[in-house]
Parts: sequence; structure tokens; C-alpha cells
Amino acid sequence: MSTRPSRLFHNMNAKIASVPMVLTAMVVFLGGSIWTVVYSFTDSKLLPREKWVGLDQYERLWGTNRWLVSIENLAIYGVLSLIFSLVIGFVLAALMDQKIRFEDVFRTIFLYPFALSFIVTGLVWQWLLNPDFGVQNVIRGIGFESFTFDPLYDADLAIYGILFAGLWQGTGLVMCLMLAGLRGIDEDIWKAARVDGIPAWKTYLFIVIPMMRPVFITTLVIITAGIVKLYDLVVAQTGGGPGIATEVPAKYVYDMMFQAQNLGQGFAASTMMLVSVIIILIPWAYLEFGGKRRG
Amino acid sequence: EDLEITHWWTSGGEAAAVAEFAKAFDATGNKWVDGAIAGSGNTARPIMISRITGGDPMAATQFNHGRQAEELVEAGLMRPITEVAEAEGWANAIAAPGLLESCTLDDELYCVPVNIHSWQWLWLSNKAYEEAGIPVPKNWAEFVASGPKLQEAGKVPLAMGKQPWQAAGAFKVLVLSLGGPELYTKVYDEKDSEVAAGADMIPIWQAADEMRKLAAGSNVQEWNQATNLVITGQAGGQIMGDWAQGEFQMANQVAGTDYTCLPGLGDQPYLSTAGDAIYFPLLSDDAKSAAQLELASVLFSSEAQLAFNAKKGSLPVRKDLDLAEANDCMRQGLDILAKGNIVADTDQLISPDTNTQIQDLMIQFVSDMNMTPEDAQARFAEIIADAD
Amino acid sequence: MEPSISIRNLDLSFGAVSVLKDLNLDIGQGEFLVLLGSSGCGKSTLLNCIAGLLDITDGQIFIGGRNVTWEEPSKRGIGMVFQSYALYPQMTVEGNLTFGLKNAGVPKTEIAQRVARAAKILQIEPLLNRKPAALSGGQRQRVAIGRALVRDVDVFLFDEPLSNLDAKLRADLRVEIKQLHQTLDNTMIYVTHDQIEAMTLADRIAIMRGGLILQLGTPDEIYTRPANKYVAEFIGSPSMNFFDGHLDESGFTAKDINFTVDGYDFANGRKHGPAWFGIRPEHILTGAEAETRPVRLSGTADLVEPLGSDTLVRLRVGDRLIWVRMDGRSKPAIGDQIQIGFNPARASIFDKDSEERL
Amino acid sequence: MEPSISIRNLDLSFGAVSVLKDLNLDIGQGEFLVLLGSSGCGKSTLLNCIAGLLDITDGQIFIGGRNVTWEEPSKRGIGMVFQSYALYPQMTVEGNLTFGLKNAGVPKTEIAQRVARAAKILQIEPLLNRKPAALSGGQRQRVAIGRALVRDVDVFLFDEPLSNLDAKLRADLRVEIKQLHQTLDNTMIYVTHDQIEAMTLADRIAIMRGGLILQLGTPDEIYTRPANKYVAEFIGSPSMNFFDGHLDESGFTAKDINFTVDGYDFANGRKHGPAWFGIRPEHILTGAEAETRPVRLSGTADLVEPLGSDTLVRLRVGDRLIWVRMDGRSKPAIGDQIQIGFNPARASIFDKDSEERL
Amino acid sequence: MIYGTLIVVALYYLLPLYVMVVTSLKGMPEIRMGNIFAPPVEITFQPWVKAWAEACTGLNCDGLSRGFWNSVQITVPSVFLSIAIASLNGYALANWRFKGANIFFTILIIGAFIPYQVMLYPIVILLREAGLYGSLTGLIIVHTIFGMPILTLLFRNYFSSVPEELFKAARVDGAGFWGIYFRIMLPMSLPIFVVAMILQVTGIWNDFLFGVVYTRPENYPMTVQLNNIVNSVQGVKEYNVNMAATLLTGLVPLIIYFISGKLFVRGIAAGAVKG
Ligand SMILES: Nc1ncnc2c1ncn2[C@@H]1O[C@H](COP(=O)(O)OP(=O)(O)OP(=O)(O)O)[C@@H](O)[C@H]1O
Ligand SMILES: Nc1ncnc2c1ncn2[C@@H]1O[C@H](COP(=O)(O)OP(=O)(O)OP(=O)(O)O)[C@@H](O)[C@H]1O
Ligand SMILES: [Mg+2]
Ligand SMILES: [Mg+2]
Repeated sequence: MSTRPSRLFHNMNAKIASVPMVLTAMVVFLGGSIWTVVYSFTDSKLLPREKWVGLDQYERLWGTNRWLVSIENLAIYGVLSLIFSLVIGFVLAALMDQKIRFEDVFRTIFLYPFALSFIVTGLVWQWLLNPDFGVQNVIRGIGFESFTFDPLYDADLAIYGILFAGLWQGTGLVMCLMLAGLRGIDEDIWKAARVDGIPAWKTYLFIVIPMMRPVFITTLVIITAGIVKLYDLVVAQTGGGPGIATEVPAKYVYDMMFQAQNLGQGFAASTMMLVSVIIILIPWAYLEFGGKRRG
Repeated sequence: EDLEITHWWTSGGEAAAVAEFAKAFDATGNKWVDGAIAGSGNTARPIMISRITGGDPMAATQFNHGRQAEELVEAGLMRPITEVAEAEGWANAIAAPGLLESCTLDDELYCVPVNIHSWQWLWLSNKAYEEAGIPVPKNWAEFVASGPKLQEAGKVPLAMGKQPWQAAGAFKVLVLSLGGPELYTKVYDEKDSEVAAGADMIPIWQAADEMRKLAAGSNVQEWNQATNLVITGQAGGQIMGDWAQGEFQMANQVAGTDYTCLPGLGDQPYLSTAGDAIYFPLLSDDAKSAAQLELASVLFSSEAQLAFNAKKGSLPVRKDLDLAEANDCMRQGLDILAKGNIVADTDQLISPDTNTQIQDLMIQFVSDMNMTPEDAQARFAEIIADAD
Repeated sequence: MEPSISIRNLDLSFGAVSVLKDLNLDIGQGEFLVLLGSSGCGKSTLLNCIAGLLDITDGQIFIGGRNVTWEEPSKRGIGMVFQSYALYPQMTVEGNLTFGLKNAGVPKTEIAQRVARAAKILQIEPLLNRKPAALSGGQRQRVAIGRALVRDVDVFLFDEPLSNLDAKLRADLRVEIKQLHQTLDNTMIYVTHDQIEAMTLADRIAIMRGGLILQLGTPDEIYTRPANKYVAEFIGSPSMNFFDGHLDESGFTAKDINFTVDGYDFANGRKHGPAWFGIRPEHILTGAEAETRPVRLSGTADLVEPLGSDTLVRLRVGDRLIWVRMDGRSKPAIGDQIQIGFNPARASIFDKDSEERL
Repeated sequence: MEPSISIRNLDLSFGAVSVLKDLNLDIGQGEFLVLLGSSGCGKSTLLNCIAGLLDITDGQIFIGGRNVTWEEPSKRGIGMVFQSYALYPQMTVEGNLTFGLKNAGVPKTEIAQRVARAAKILQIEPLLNRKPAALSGGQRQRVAIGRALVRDVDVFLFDEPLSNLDAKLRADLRVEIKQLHQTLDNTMIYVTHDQIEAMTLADRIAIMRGGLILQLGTPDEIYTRPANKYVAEFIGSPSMNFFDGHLDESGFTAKDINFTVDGYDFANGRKHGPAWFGIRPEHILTGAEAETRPVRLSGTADLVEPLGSDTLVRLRVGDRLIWVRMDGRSKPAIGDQIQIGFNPARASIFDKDSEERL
Repeated sequence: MIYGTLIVVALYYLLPLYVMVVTSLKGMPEIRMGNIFAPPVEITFQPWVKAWAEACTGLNCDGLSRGFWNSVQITVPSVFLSIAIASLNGYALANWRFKGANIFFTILIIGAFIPYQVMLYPIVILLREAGLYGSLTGLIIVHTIFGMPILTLLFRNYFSSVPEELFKAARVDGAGFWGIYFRIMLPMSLPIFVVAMILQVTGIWNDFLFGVVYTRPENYPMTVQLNNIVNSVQGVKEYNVNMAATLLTGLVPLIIYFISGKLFVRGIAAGAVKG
């Protein structure tokens, strides 16, 4: 073959193998999102229909208390869950990395909640936090009559009750990711730091953590994707209550679409979620995948 | 033929009632394939709608009687059953004409109403009042007055589940039972926001304020858990539709002896007629289509109606039945129906969208003591103004 | 003079595996000691024990006369340079140099002084604000040394600091390290498995094998009077040529060959018995010069490796292969008949059983 | 004779970065060509282009007279050995050897024959059922060569096949590769940045820099007559010594020193003007021998590197540093005054501006 | 000190499991009276029997057992297909970069952040148009689609960490796209496949929404029964039955975790997190 082969057939097999990915990306994710955005400008109720209403759905969305509460909840949950799962996950991983015995046992214990669905997690924690049966009752039972611990029944605390369960379920995975990252750090770095007389905590904080950037990024993607989708846990644990104290955007979307039978409103809310995700992600995606090539 | 019927009747009384339908339908030589999905209509409805719009419909499905399926019918995804209704003369047998009307679009009948539910009931626990040492109240005012005593006895005066629809339901009971049918019609049917914002509604909101205070200690989610508090005497009473009676029956409680019911909260004896209806998605299979008609016929038949509603605690949709077994509470309900003191339920008057907005408002009002009745009323009036 | 570092009866095991066994070593003030040995012989382990990075199983370690056996690494007065450099990747060069000092609470002005001095010595002043990722291999190496330098300590420990670099750079930096030692005059322990580095840098070399020190001596001693066959073979490239044979009054007999060993300086008086006779390639002369040597043989060129400066030739002598180092201008062809000669005085003879030098 | 490999006007860019620029190269049948150059000069890139592992930007590649520019790697009749060996970790040695043949649909008996032959040549018969993880570095290296060998191709490509091994093993395997070439007699292209390897293995060496071939010639040519200052400096360790000065009728003048260049073989007739005068350390003689040379200087020893076989000495001559290679037995002390002498005929002189050989 | 901390934290993680197990072994009266942390006075397996074989949803009173095989039937092919496709994607992205591949990949990653609920409708339409709605195939495809972003990310990172020379060697040996994938990459990648398998088994086995929306009742997974058991309250919540049902449902992923936990960390360490 002396002529340059056509660009199109170059890597043909790779392209064929990528068809499912391309279809998923273009048709499902991109197509589905565009469809959603388009129909967010309609007055669709139970079924999608092309009755254009401009920005009405968005006006209503931003005038709805429940949506605002949902956003606020997601922000609280998201920020705290990110911080705590990273911190707890990292601390656990650091402890596990001390060449301890029974590492397998501990790791399995920290990881097993991840095997359980959010529905199950929600259910168990709903029960543990139920003032009539759970922790509060038990502690009152042993004599502390005035002990109060009923986060799920206190509108101000309920979202933290959900956070509690979410962390229980998710930190194990974060720990595993962090542990893998720690294992990837060159031993010599530790030795150098010891020779320099740097205390362990400082070594972690100023040297090891900055070196684990890629691990943190992967972890961040996984945690954040989970946070944005937060739904099952809330439904199983509080159903959005008490009142609307634990409503979250995904639930708003779902309820609007299927309970209120106001697809247009649901789509508008989805679009807002999508837009915020993209705003957060595009710069990062560009840096991670667009700019650099493997050498 | 095997027909798959999806529904969300999964609580104890409900499941027993469905079994009666299944038995009756199986007797025709067909088979009832049960597609129960628990967790109330909010879980089940998206599944049903998805399947119908996705092109894989079930043979029949429950929806609340009202506007929930309106668009599916308009989109031509449902089949009419007019021929059965006409052949069997349903129009003459129906207890309240409104029930069939809301199943009708362009002169075609699309659903079989299977029961009549009314929301306006206050269920009281005789045991709780006995233990608190006070007589069982006869109306809302007495009930409110009895609150402190019950609390002293370590009971929750009013049991109320923490789900939005329960709060919204209780509120509309207050509107009809304390405000009367005119106010109810102005607000929910005519969607008159001035009335909703006006002086007539102020006492209702004050009652709602009292209601939330009485309900403050009930830490349950599900309506039937709340009912259970009443059954066990842990709570004084519960505002809940007549389906609650199914739970009392399951617990072998006797109306009048173990529990007391106050239709219209004991004040205004008006009931709203809502209920469940069965719709029939359009199927391509002819044999199944034929069986759908058989099913419709069975659902409306006198025997099935009697058996189903006895178990479910609701009222049958036929007026030509002999309710010999009806208990005290059912009789009271029947009497009111017979007097024609009925109004259409909000499900038929307002869209699910508006309904959801009201639910959001009410659940917030109930759980957030900082929200004043005035604020709530203002927001309520806004929703009514925008309602469709 | 008091030794700078003393190691007494050092034992170290990883679980059941004993890596260092009853090891003793004294290193003088300002000495440059190289630990040389093949992979896995325990060089890094020994260095880590000295640095305090491994907890020893038994024995004692003194640095500057102080028993530091259970001291923290940072308190031992040592600086260490690692094979992978172990620079802190997210800090600038300056950050790398100062991190330890800041942590030890050294005053700012003092830090600035020390960094300036180290940067000057290592000529890395223009790099102070770069991150390690933006440095070449040689520059990173220098920064790693700088990090030890600013600590102002008496003892420097190097663990194969040049082995990740390419040949050219390795040669240059070798010279720099040598000069650094001459400038600073502090004690240095240097681990390597490259004998050129060992030979050129060391005041003394310790050849290790299986956790033991086989020979400790100056490069010259080790090169010319290896204590045993392992050392003799390990040092020198191409390796020493060995004849397997027997030593008696007549001299050395290996199958068909027999030659005198007169002039050989026996370690403990002349011995007889089975022995290895070893002679280095560069001690074998060829051509006219060969004629002047006590022992003369002849062989055919079997492989020729011209290095430019020298030419290595492998000769077939009977069934033996013998490497010879010739002048860079000699270019024998394969198959050429070549006369060789050597002086047994420059050979090394080892006992066949103990492999110890005779 | 038709060349085995011809490269015509090869261009290769990664995006905007042009790595190979209009490169032409002919490699003869059975020739051993070494690509030598410092890191990042494009050696691997060129090899990958020949192998078909990189799509070239422009130009043509012929192997065995056939235009293979757009051929699949497996269809080019080449075998390749990688720096990290790239053995398939989950296959046995035999699996590694036969993978390519099975892919090509070679009959079973034929495969068995070829594997047996390769295993015999490389002496890896006892290893055939082991997995790569159970092999030593040298053995892995041999298996990697075996994988190219069984392909029964005319051209072997090696990308720094020895650079992951330690010095000792490297020397041994170098010899083996040389012998393999003598046995098989097929064309080999060998990438390295180790000049010892290049000098000993190559029939011809191509010195690369920044994607260009600076000089292509036999090791001897490159060593004795480097085409430019870069090559002169790159080849040889320690590097060639350079005097910065001026060439005129009287000879070469560098500040305070002046000496004759009579006997120097100018490339294109004698030239005058600013120039570099370069002389290799091993061409500088010392002591009594120095006296016999046309040019004589004197300096003080500044750094001494005893290598055992030789001793490298850095002398300070005025403000210049000059490396000299002395006999292994000479052990000058630092500060010793040393007489040196050399013959300008063995020097290399380069134009100051173009740095080309004069 | 380290062990102390670890043990305290471990207790926190174990507490819910302990409560679940203990509760599932108690009778209802005991639950109503007592303390949730107290061990059962009288151990009864009735809740387990009921959860597995007797609990009712609507008319069907055969507990979780009816959903178990459905779950297996859904999970096995879904896990298989989603891993197969995602690993191919990762492989194509890491080793055969073609123009535009990274754009698709970026979209895919953003897709990981889209709440499932948002996609419910478009997918109903897509499946309807493809004629797959309601079939097991449709559900398997849905699982494959939603597993794709994270799995592709993991595989891409993993395959990127495989030395490029290995890939080149195989090309010289005449192996093509598929040959390299099946003969070289797959056998080398056990750890990452274990990671992917664990993630997918957990996700798909625990899925409720897709299982119920995109299939018919005869194919409903176990979680639908679980939801029904847990959510259809008959008067008092039967906590013991709920807990038994919960444990039974979680058993399969739990077992997989216990078996392959070690490989999990190894797999992640082997490259899944090297961004
Ligand atoms: N943490 C450890 N656990 C068990 N054995 C170990 C450990 N570290 C090292 N070893 C063993 O101790 C021996 C000496 O190792 P060491 O690293 O000191 O060798 P080395 O001489 O530095 O080799 P190299 O030249 O390859 O760096 C080796 O056999 C090694 O396998
Ligand atoms: N995929 C790539 N994308 C961009 N630039 C590249 C890529 N691969 C190599 N280069 C650049 O091409 C140049 C030549 O690289 P090459 O790998 O051929 O060097 P080399 O001579 O083999 O070096 P070494 O001795 O370090 O292996 C280098 O500057 C390198 O940065
Ligand atoms: Mg080492
Ligand atoms: Mg290279």
C-alpha cells in the first residue's frame, strides 16, 4: 500500500468499537439533554407537547419556595458531604496505611455499606434516628431522660440526618480510593520528609495530599456525581420532610414530572441542574481531557 | 386471557379488597395478573405512565378519579368502554352522576369508577379518651378543646402522617367542614383568589393553625401508621378519608364501640366524592381487548362492588345495592349521600400541578411553626389565582 | 581520630528474613565511603538504618560519638539524597530547600543564608522559583543534594543518586559530587552498584554481598588486591580472567598450560592446592610488549569491541575465553592470531574452596 | 547492493511540534546501524516510524525495496525489541514467542521449529514454560529478542534494549547481541544513548540531534574524525578537551599558548580564523612520553579519578581544565605538576561559528 | 491509638448492620418493647421466612423469592454487557485515540452527573422508538448506558497506565484492535474488572427505578419486592420483616464484597485513580 489510506477508515475497528459510546454520548446524553431543554420552554403537562410558553417555567421555578429550599439543601449536603467524605475517607485511609494488622477486616467493614442501596441505607438510618425506637430512645432508656436526638424530625437538622446516612454509605469507597492513592506515593518522599524532620500531619497536608491530585479528582467526580443525583436516600429516609426541609432538586424534578404532572416545570428544573453541572464541569473536563495528551 | 392490572392498593385493607376483584374476574375464566406497586401513587404513577407512553401498556390500571389520566385519554392511549356502560345501564345505577362524568371525554366513557371515597372524616379513639378520662368529642371545637387533656395523658391529640398529601387533605376537610360547601366551591372549583385571600378563609387558617399544634407530636410517615396510633389509643384522632376504616376493620375494631367517626368533622355533614377508577390502555391484542371489557363489567358488577368496598371501607359506586353489612360509620356516610350533600373532590377540580403546590404549602405550614397563618393564606391565594 | 560514624553489631531482619547480619563499620571524619554491591545485597537497608528510617533489630549506631540508635532521623545530624530524588513536587526548588528548616524553626535570615550558600555551591540560583517538574534530571539531582546541604550536617547519605540519569550526565555529576566533597569535607556514605562511581568517588569502598561486608578498603586495594574471588570478579570491566587449576612448586597448572607464579605476593606465605588464577584484561599485554613478560600465551581473536579509546578483544586460548584490553588504535580482525603475555606479580590467586585470596 | 531500508524525506510532527525534519537514511543489507543521541533527539520516534507504529507526516519508507509507508507494522518484515521488553505478562515465554506467528497463521510445525531455533540460539530452552515475572532482567531481554527472532524477518529494531539493566549485565548482553548479529547477519537498527554500546556494536553510527542526523559513519570515523563539535563532544568519556582560539600561519593560538598544527589533516585544505582545537584525553601523553610529542604543556592536577584500569586526571593549565587519561598505576596527588604532550595530527579542529570540522 | 480509632470507627460502621441483624431475629412484641440494640431474647427466623417467601404485595404473597431470579437475570447480562462496552470504550480511548474521541468522552463524563430522573422520559421515547420498551434487553441497555460514564473513566485510566510499549509490541506481532484487546489487555486487567464488577453489581442489583419503569411485572427485580414489603405497611411496620428483607436483598453484593474486597483496592491502586 503506497498511498495514504483514507482518514475515515483509519483506526476503523476502534471507531466501530466506540459506536456504543458515541451513541450514548450523542443520542442519550446530548440528545436527551437537548430534548429536555427544548421542552422546558413548553407547557407540557402529563405528556410532552409543543405548546411554547417561553421562560414561564423558569419564572415559576425561581419563584417556588420548594425549589429554593431544594437548592439550599443540595448546597449544604453537597459541600458538607464533599468535605466530610474526603476528610473522613482520607483519615481512614491514612490510618489504614500504617501497615496495620487486620487491614482486610477493617477495609471490609468500612466498605460494606457501599454494597447496600440508598433505599436500604435510608431505611436503616431512618430507624436508628427515630426518636421512638432509635438512639434517642435507647439513651433515654439508660437514664438520660432529657436527651434529644431526633434530627429527622427537626426541620433545621433533618438534612444533617441525611448527611449522616450518606456518609455512612459512601465514605468506604472514598477510603478505598484514597488508600490506593496513598499506596502510589513514592516511599522515598516519606523518608525525605522524616529526614527533614517534618511531622507526619504536615507531611500529609503539605506534601502527600498535593501529590494525590489525580486521586482527588477521580474521587471528586464520583462523589459529586452521587451528590447531584441525591434522591433515593431522601425519599427513603424522610420523603423530603419534615415539611419540605429535606427536599432536593432531583426530587423536585421527579415530583414535578410525575406527581404534579407538569413536565415543563420538571424539565425547567432539570435544565437548571444540567446547566450548573456543566458550568462546574466544562473547565475541568477541558483541563483533564482536552488539553493534555499522553506522551 | 391474562390481564395485568397495576395499582397501588397495598395496605392491609386495600390488598384484601383487591383480592375480591381478582376473585370475581378469575371467575369469568380470565386471569387477574396483579401488578401492585407499593408506596402510594407517587411511586406507582410514573411507572404506569411510562409504560403506557412507552408502548408497553398494562391491560388496566388504577388512577385516582379525576384529572390524572386526562392527557393520556386525549393522546388516544386509552380505550373507551362506552359500549359496556351503555349495555349495562351504568348511568342509572351510579350513586353520583359526577363519578361517570369525570370518566367521560367527548361522550366516550374511559374508566370504571370503583369506589367512592370521601375525605371528610375525623376518626377518634374511644380508648384514648377513656384513658384520658374525658368524653369523646362530638365536633371539631370539642376536639380542639380536648387536646390539652390528651396531652396530659401522654397522648398525641391528632395523628397525622408527615406526607404532604395528608396535610393538604386535612386542610381541604377543614375548608368544607368548617367553611361550608359554598366556600369550598368558590375556592376549589371557581378558583376565586379573592375569596381565598379574604375574611371567610381566616377562621379556616386559624383552625389549621390549631390542627398543626395538635399534631405536633406525631412522628409517623404513612397515613396508616397514623391510623394505627388511633387504633392503639396512642392518639386521640385523625382526619383521614374513609379508607382509614379498612384499617380499623383489619384490627377487628368495631365502629361506635372502639372508635368513633365524625363525618364532616361533626359540623357540616357534606362529603366530597372522589375515588379510584380503573382505566384501560389501548391494546393491540384483540383477545385482550375483549377481556378488558369483561373486566370493566366485572368491576362495576354489584357483587364485586359489595365485596370490594366492604373490605376497603369505602362506599360502592352503585346506589342499587343492599348494604346490610354496612357498619355505623358507613351508614352515616350513606345517609349523607342519600341527602345529596355532596360536592366534587378537589382531584376533579384542580390539576395535579396545583394540587402539588398546595401540598407543598401545607406540609410546610404544618411542619414549620414559624410560618404564620396569614403568610400561608397569602401564598394559598396566589396558588389559587394561578390554578388551572 | 574519633570515627564520624560507628556501627556496632548491627542486625536487621524483616520478619523472618535477616538482611543485615552482625555488621560492624567505622567511618572516619570527612571520609567518602562507598557501599558497593549487586542488587538486593542490603546497601539501601544499611543506609536506611544509619539514617534512622528503619528500626534496627539489634546493635548500636553512633554518629559523631553520640549513640543515635533510637533517635529520630531529623535529630541525627544527617542529610540524605534519594535515588528518585524524592523532591516535593508541588513546592518550588526554594520550598524544597527550606521546608525542613522552617519546620525546625530556623530563623528567616539564617534560612536565607543557607539557601543562598547551597544554591551558590550547586549553581542552582536561577532555578529557585521553578517546580521540580520543570527541571532536568541533573538539575533535580542537584536540588536533592541541596536539600541535604542546607541542613548543615556532618554526614551525607546518598542512595544511588545517579542511577536514573544518562551516561553523560552521570559522568558530569560524579565529578561534581567529588568536588562537593572536597569543598565541604564532611562524611559521605554513598550507595551504588556502578563500579566506576565507586572507584572514582570513594576514599574507601565497602563491597557488600548478602548483608555482609566482604572487603573494606581503598579503591586501589580493592582493585589490585581483591580479598576474594567474588570481589575480584565484581570489580573491573571486562571482568578479571580466571584460570581454573592447581598451584604447586612448579607454579600454576591449568590443564595444558603451566606457568610460574614467581613474583606473586602471597597474602600468608606461598600455598599449594587447587586454585583460581586471575588476571585483569588490562594487565595482559600484546604484540611486542608481550614478549617481555614472564608468562606468554597465544590465542585467536574471537570478538572485538572497539571503544574508541581502547579496544577490547576476546581471545580463544585453548577452550578458554580471555579478555584483553588493547590500545584504541589496534584493530585486530576476528580470527587473528595474537600473542599475549603477563606478569604473575599483577595477578590475584584464590583458594579453590574458600575463594579467599592466597 | 540495494539498501535494506531506505528513508526518504521523512517528516514527522506531533501537532505543531516537528520532531523529524526531512530525514534521509539508507541502511545496507546486514548492516548494524546504531542511532545515538541524547534524550529527546528523536531516536525512538524514528524507529517507531520505521516500524509503522507512528503515522508519518510526510515522506516514504522502503524496506527490502518495498514501499511500506502505509503498511501495518506486522506486514513490514520487521521485529522489534523494546526498552522495557514489553513481554506479555500473562503468557509464558513460549506464548510470547508464538503470539505473532499464530496471529499470522503460520502452521504449527513451522512455529515449533522456529521457536526451537530461537530458543537454541538464545539459550532459553529451559525457560519456555515460565512467565515473564519469573525471569531475571537478562533472561527477559533474551526473550524479547527471541520474539523478534521467531518472526524470521530481515530487519531488527532495538529501542535501548539494555538501558534497564545494570552495568555488568549490560556488558554481557552487549556481547551477545553482537554475536547474534554475526550469526544471523540481518539488518539491525539499534537505538541507544550509551556510547560504549554504540561504539562496540555498530557498523555505522548515526548521531542525531533535534531530529536531524549530524553524522553518519563508522565508529572509527566518528571517533577520530567527528564532523562537528557537537559530535566530538558527545563521543568519548571524558569528553574531548577544547581550546578556544585562533588559527593562522603560525599554528593555533589560544591566549597564552601557541602551538603548531602541522600534520593535521584538514578536511578541505588549511583554513585560518577563529576555531576550536579539540584533543581527546587519551591522546594526551604524560611524563617521559610527553617529551616526544610535538606539542608540550604543563599543568597541575586538580581532580584524580582512579578507575583501576586507568586513572583520569583533570589538570589546570592556565585557566583551562584539561582531562588526561593515564595508566591505572599512575596515582598523581592533587596539586602535582604534570607535563603533558600531544600530537596535533590526532586532534580535531572546528570552525568557531559553524562548529564544522576544518 | 491507631487501633483504638479504627475500632471506634468500625463500630460506627457496624452498628447499623448489627441493628439490622438483631432486629430481623426478633419477634414483633420484643421489638415494640425493647431496645433496638438489645440482642434478641428469643431468636426467631420467622421474619426471614416471611420476607423471603410470604410477605405480600397486593395479591402476591411470595415475598422476595419471586424477584430473586429476576434480579439475577437482569444483573448478570447487564453487568456483563456494561463492562464489556465500557472496557472497550476505555481501551479505544486510551490506546487508539481517534479524532473527536475526547469530545465524546467529555460528554459521557458530564452524563455521569445527570440525575436519572431527568433521563427517564427521553429514554422511554428512545426505547419505544427502538421497539425495546418493556423487554429485558431494553433494561439491560439502560443499565449499560448509565454505567458507561464512570466505568469508561476507570477503564480509560487503567489502560492508559499499561505501558505503551506492550501495545506496540503486539502491533508488531500482527495483533489488531480486537486481538490486542482480547489477548493482551483483557488477561492483564483482572483487578480493574473486579472493581468494575463490584460497582456494577452493586448499582444494578440495588436499582429500583429502572427495573420498575422499563420492565414488566414478570421481570421486576427483587428491589421492587423490597420496596413493596417495606412500603406497604399493614398497620404497624413489621420492622423485623423489613430488616430481614433488606438483608436478603443486600446479600448478593455483600457477598461479592467480602469475596473480592482485596482485589478491589488492588484494582483501584492499579490505575483506576491515576487521572
Ligand atoms: N520491607 C521489606 N520487607 C522484606 N524484605 C525487604 C524489605 N526491604 C528490603 N527487603 C529485602 O532486603 C534485601 C536488601 O534490600 P536492599 O533494598 O537493601 O537492597 P539494595 O542493596 O539496596 O539493592 P538495590 O541495588 O536493588 O537497591 C533484599 O533482598 C530485599 O528483598
Ligand atoms: N506523543 C508525542 N507528542 C508530542 N511530542 C512527542 C511525543 N512523543 C515524543 N515527543 C517529542 O518528540 C521528541 C523526540 O522524542 P523521542 O522519544 O523520539 O526521543 P528519544 O530520542 O527516543 O529520547 P530518549 O532517549 O529519552 O528515549 C521529544 O522532544 C519528545 O518530547
Ligand atoms: Mg537500594
Ligand atoms: Mg527513546
